[in-house]
Amino acid sequence: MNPPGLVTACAAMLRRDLTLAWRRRGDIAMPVLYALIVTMLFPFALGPEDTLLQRIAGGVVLVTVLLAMLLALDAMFSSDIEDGSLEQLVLAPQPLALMLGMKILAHWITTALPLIVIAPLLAGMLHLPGAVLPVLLLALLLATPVLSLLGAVLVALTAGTRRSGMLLALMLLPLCVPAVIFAAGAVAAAQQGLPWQAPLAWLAAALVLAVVLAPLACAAALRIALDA
Amino acid sequence: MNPPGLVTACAAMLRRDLTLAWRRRGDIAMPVLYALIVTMLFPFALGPEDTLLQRIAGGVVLVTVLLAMLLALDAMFSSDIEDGSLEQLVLAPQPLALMLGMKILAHWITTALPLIVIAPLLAGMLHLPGAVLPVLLLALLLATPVLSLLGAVLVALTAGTRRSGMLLALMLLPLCVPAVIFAAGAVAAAQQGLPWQAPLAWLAAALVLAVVLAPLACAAALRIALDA
Amino acid sequence: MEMTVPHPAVPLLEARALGFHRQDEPVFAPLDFQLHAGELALVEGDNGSGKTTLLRMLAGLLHVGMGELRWRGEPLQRDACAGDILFLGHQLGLKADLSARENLRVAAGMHGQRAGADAGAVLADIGLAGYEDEPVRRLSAGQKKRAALARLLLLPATLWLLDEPYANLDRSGIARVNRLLETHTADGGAALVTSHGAVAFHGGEPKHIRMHA
Amino acid sequence: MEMTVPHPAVPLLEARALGFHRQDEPVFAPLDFQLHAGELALVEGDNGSGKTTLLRMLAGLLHVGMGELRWRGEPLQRDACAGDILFLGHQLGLKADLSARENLRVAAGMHGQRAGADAGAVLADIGLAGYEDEPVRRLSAGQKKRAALARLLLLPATLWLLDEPYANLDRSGIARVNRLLETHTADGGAALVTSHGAVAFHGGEPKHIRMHA
Amino acid sequence: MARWIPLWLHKLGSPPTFYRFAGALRPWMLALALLFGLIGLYGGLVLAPPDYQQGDAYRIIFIHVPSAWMSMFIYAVMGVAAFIALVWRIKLAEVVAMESAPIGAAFTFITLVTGSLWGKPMWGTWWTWDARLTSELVLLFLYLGVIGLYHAFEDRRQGARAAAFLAIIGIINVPIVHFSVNWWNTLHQGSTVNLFGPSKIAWDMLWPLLSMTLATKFYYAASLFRRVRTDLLALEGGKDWVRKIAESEART
Amino acid sequence: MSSLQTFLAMGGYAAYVWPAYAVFFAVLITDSVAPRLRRRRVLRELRARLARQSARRDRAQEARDPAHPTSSSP
Ligand code: HEM
Ligand SMILES: Nc1ncnc2c1ncn2[C@@H]1O[C@H](COP(=O)(O)OP(=O)(O)OP(=O)(O)O)[C@@H](O)[C@H]1O
Ligand SMILES: Nc1ncnc2c1ncn2[C@@H]1O[C@H](COP(=O)(O)OP(=O)(O)OP(=O)(O)O)[C@@H](O)[C@H]1O
Ligand SMILES: [Mg+2]
Ligand SMILES: [Mg+2]
Repeated sequence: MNPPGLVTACAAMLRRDLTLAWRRRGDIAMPVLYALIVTMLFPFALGPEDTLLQRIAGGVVLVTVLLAMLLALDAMFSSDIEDGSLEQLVLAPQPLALMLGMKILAHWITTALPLIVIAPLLAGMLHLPGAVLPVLLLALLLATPVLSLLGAVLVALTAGTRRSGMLLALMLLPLCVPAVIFAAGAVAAAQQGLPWQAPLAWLAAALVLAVVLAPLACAAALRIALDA
Repeated sequence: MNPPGLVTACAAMLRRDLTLAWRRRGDIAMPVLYALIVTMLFPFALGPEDTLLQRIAGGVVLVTVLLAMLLALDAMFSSDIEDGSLEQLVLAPQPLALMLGMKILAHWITTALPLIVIAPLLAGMLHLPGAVLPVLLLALLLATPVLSLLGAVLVALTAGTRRSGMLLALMLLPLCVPAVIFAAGAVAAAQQGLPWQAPLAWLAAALVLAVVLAPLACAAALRIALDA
Repeated sequence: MEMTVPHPAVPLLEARALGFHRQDEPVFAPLDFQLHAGELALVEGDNGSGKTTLLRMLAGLLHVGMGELRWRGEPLQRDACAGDILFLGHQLGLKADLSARENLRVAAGMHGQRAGADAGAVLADIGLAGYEDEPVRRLSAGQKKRAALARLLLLPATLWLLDEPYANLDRSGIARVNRLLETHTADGGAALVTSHGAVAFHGGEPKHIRMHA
Repeated sequence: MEMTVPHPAVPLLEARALGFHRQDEPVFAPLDFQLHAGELALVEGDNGSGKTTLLRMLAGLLHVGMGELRWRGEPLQRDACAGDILFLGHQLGLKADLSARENLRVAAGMHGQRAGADAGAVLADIGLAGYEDEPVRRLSAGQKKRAALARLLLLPATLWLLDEPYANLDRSGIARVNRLLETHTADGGAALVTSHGAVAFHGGEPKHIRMHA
Repeated sequence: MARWIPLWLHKLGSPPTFYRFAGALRPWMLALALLFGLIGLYGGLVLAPPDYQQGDAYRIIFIHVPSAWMSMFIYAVMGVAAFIALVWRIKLAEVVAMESAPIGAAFTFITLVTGSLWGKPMWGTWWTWDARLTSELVLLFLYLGVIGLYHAFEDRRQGARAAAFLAIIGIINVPIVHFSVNWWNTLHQGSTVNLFGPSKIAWDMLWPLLSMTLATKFYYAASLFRRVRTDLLALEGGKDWVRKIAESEART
Repeated sequence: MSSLQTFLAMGGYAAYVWPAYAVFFAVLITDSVAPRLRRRRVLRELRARLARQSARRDRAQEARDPAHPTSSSP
């Protein structure tokens, strides 16, 4: 009659969220399409000048991918709150932080990973030089989980309020800016043939911290938010 | 015992949606903040070179505003579907197209108008020349209602599905592209000192057509989508 | 209250071999029934037998899949009778951010209101005195249900389609709904009600419509 | 089934002057009650009297505002008794895109499952045979409720907190819940149930907890 | 249903009749497609001389242009079927419209890829944001939107109606694709083949092109018939004629 | 043999012409295979549905005979 082990519970959680995402695969593809659209609109808005596009390619891809992720962030807990599954999760005899960590992981897999996969395509559409691509991908691989983790904390905090989008955006801005600065710094350095490792190292350090602390903060925030 | 007149019904509808938006003013501010964030991230992502920023300013502001609108589009009917108010609207003894027209108007007022109001600020952040600003605003005033109207039709079509975001994005893309092309064409022409009236005239024509046809199409689409 | 309104010859609503298909399977066996002014019909059946489906079809939310619906003797035209039919489903159709009073006002703006009725009085009547201006999200389950039921008192309509109006209500709420149905039928209205019990109707013998999957 | 489990001296759950405040106003008058293993308590009160609030507080979703809660004689520690308490509220906690079986599997992954229980059998038992693999969104209101109630059969727990478990169920569903409660209390479990009628408990006299606003 | 629809058409619109009709016609369509395809390919790849400007690269024309035409033709067919489906709620029209979409999308995709492959040696780039290229891409998105919307609904007939609605809205894009080269000056070349006047293309190159065009038309008919038959089985699952087929195929 | 080689070389444009033809055939073959597989799946699902339906009907029959007396509702 003891509750099942952590591994079973984590697997159940992860599997649930991935199944749900698969059932609604239309929604997973949303950020991807959104990123594609944005990238396609740029040549129209700026005129199809290759040199100009190439100059801004790295930055545009980064901003687009991060924004597409922000889009999906808001929905991380909302459906679970509406149908009462989040309450059930809070009441389950399992460490909430760990369960939330799994939810965040599932969210990253379903939103950030597809974006990273199509990033080369986006970069290609804007004629980014091929040599810069690995750096761009590395930057994305480090920056997106940071965003997912910190975003989850903020989403949890705003969960009890009527999902005030403004609040979320306001609080995320200070988080986005450093991520974009470091990531874009690395890409720009690579594009100019300079060393690009330092900014990425900073991002990696932030990621390690976030992986440890964010789920705990998220659990605490959620308990506060639901209590009304 | 006759149903109330059209004016009363329209007023009730408009007032309802505006009140709701006001109660959730946090959410109205969301697209605005989103646009601000995107515009702020660009200098970080591209490096603060004035000439480059100036060159892309018009295009970036346009794309940003339209994307911010797209973000909010998805939510146009979703809460009404979830709580059953849309059913009640469909069953009300009033012309559905007109009522939907009011909803679209309310949506435009609460999402596009604030964006247009802050557009000068966005343009300023990217050093757009002041002389181009009126053209930019005019282009936005014409392009945003077209997007709201046509977007509403598509949102209505996807209303019966599990709100598949991807589909919406997919279907919206073909609509965005011409709007962006014409609007950006006008802005670019103005920036180069060329005549910019022709593309805006096309947009205006599209707007007139959309105002007449879109609510009807929206009503038809909604009836199809809810019938399950 | 053993008073019965004499049936006019033409039924208000008539169903002939009515059916609905989902994925080409019939949801329930074909139905034939007549509902006259002043009558109450109870739709009965197990969970999943198609009661909600039937009501939604009658309301016009689902297309009639099979058979025919007649309204006052003629084939039913949605536009002609929209204001005459009031539907209340599992989803209450209340905006959670508006108060009960504001929700009622919107409904009245669409449907018009009964002569002499007024949102505040109606809410007090249904048992929400003191809660008129709370946002609906802060009401308890039964209070929400009452806020939705207040539409019945405020809006003019001949035919009520009520899907489990008693769920979540306390005893006094259930009694109130029963009295509502009595006065409505006594005034020449008609109602179709689904329920798993709780009906105690004193205005004559209600019709029974049994659903079979 | 007139069988009664003798009360052990220490109550499973005990409330002492329990209260909850919203906007600095008490939602209900302070409550004192004891619930022993093998007992069923009915929480009664009008709409808005605070039944849901009480159950959510007992479940640990709301913070205890006033007074004290004791679990097996000691101050209640959430982490220690999380797996022992099962809560079922107005919101069913089912994912609409998953089937009833998948929903149960997730719950079992978190809570574990009773020895010998199995999702398919449990669903058939609760009356959803043939609907195990339909997405929950396609079930009728009563079928959804049954899918949520299936958790009671599958998951191990000592105390059940059920908020209007009878709403939307048909007569056979109501009877099934009553039998569930009987076997659960006979097995030494306990339950707190809110309801506006429909309880027919044959396992001894249920406790009554009356709520006053 | 309108009374003026001739009886035979009305009868053909009944699923079991059309199922049999399509089953009988399909092999012939496929055979014709193969025949004209082989003739066209032989004529285009072997017999036709190299172009004096483009060399052998122009041989992409024999698949690019027929596919491009099909991408628009199928959309038009889909639009007409969609209109009929919406107005008269004829099940067969719904199915024809919805099953045309994937075939149209396939041809659109071929057009885009072969155009790209042709553009690299001719224009020096795989892709530019030119009016015809963009509108063709939009056409692909429209097809995908129709397919996606169709499958997004739980109820297939409802999905078909919603998607039919979208297909009708999107039909304005077809003239844009065709006339884009006239309305905006673009990289892509204008009309060279003219059905009603002298074509600006040598006969040696023209006849294989026309043969391939016929082949793609017949292929479309064959593929459509096969798809419609499958869809009818899925849609009419409750009917006896389908059950019979299901049982008879279970035995074999 | 050399004529075949020149044919395959496509005047130096082989890298563009042959992939184009390959895509053409690959896409059309996929297009014609997909409905074949779907037809098989549809028929399989149909048979499963028929089986399920009869199971449901049996269950409904079973549920009709009263099992436990219910005393309920005011
Ligand atoms: C991705 C790139 C391309 C796309 C999307 C594309 C699309 C199209 C479309 C849609 C048509 C049919 C137009 C109509 O009949 O209305 C067409 C026709 C044609 N295309 Fe392309 N094309 C592309 C690249 C090219 C290239 C690179 C060439 C040759 C240099 C080319 C040569 C032709 C020719 C000769 C026709 C026939 C025109 C006529 O007779 O009407 N295309 N293309
Ligand atoms: N989220 C909330 N915020 C503020 N007030 C609330 C909230 N939920 C409920 N209330 C109020 O608290 C009181 C008790 O509500 P509760 O939901 O506990 O009642 P209940 O006894 O469960 O009623 P019912 O029988 O209708 O379900 C009610 O007066 C209600 O208006
Ligand atoms: N949206 C839907 N899609 C597919 N099937 C559905 C849908 N809604 C209901 N069903 C199915 O149709 C049948 C009838 O459902 P309906 O909701 O009409 O039942 P009901 O009689 O109202 O039941 P309850 O008493 O539980 O409310 C059920 O078998 C259900 O599973
Ligand atoms: Mg129901
Ligand atoms: Mg309650």
